[in-house]
Amino acid sequence: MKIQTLFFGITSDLVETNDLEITISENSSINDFKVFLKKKYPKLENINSYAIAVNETYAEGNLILKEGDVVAIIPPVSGG
Amino acid sequence: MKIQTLFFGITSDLVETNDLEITISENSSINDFKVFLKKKYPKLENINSYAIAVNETYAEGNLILKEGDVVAIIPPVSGG
Amino acid sequence: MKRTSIKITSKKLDLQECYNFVEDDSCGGISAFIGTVRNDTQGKEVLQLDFSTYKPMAIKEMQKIADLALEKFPIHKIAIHHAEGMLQIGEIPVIITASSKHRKATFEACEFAIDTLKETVPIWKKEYFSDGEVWVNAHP
Amino acid sequence: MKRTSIKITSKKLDLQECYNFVEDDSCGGISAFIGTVRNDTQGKEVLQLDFSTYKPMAIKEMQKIADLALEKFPIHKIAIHHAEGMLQIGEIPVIITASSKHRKATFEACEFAIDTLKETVPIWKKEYFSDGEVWVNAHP
Repeated sequence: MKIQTLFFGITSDLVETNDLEITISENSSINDFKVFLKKKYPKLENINSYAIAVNETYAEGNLILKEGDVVAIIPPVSGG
Repeated sequence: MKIQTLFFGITSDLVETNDLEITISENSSINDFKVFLKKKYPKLENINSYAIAVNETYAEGNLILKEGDVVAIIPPVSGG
Repeated sequence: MKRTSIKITSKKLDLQECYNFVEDDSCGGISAFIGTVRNDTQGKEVLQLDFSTYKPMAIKEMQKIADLALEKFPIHKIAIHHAEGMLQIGEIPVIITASSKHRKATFEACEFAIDTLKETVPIWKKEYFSDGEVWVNAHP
Repeated sequence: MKRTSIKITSKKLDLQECYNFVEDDSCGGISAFIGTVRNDTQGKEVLQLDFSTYKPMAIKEMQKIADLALEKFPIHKIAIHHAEGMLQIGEIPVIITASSKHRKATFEACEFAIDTLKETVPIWKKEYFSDGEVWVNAHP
């Protein structure tokens, strides 16, 4: 299935894009997605941690993704 | 000796003046002054408490007054 | 450099003026507290408030609060402005602003300043109701 | 009646606008927190800051903070406005205002809102130095 993936802050520099369509197998969890992402973009190892939002809401690692979800890669925020 | 006495807030209503020259004996303390004041203006009993400032600074009851001091009667404040 | 701005005035207080005084390139945050005249007290409708002051002493006490805030908290500057005379509902009796490199101190300084002002500064307000007037806090 | 005002904009933030939104005749106090761009970070001179956002999600998270503040504290209204794009030293990335009948809640609500915003809202800043740029917090 196809997952639209958005990169923000330092992660957009590391992967050199803001927006990407990623194809992963059905019933993948967010944790599966993160493993896949690190394999595809080893540079993401350069940051200590990042959060994931699915459809504009923070999501836990065990959430199962579905076709059409928008996944955002959220490095540590620094607003204010 | 003569003590210029200023009344503020509710106390100026109770004594019906803002400013008064009071003559008391030499070496009077603030506590003496307060006793004198209550005798002269029994209506001051109508408020629970008031502070005294001497020359624009809060003063304790045992402070000895001197000629020319300006004493202010400070009922509970309510600024802000 | 003056690090405190103290004022008692019968003109309208100006939030931007208090902001501009404390603003500085070295600061990352500014907090402000603005007192406003409320339309009721204990369920009773208030029409207006009259603020009277023992002005020279009030200025001194406000200055003490500002100086103490600079000692107690790592703030850069602080402004404390108070109005006198008759104020209508929604008008502003007091503005306090404080600036600092980091935000925590600005909250602490503003809260300390307004709490202390309400305890020590010789300013009195009289509430006007449709059926009379009352000195606030006179009979606590 | 709308009790929250949430905004992300590339225009200058307006303190008076945030004040006016929360001001109400039933309120006796308003607190404000204004973030400002500081000219140094850990002793190094900062030239400017660039704020980028995941805007639709950032708006939602700011709304959550405002709604939670209304639940947690007895405040009447709250405004949370954030800037995006390039800001110069002294300019304002964020303004938060809260109003209440009594002042304590306004301080608590502003402090809660800015603390939470800095933890949860998907906004990122890049610091520009004379010798390069750094994403803030990227390597905590």
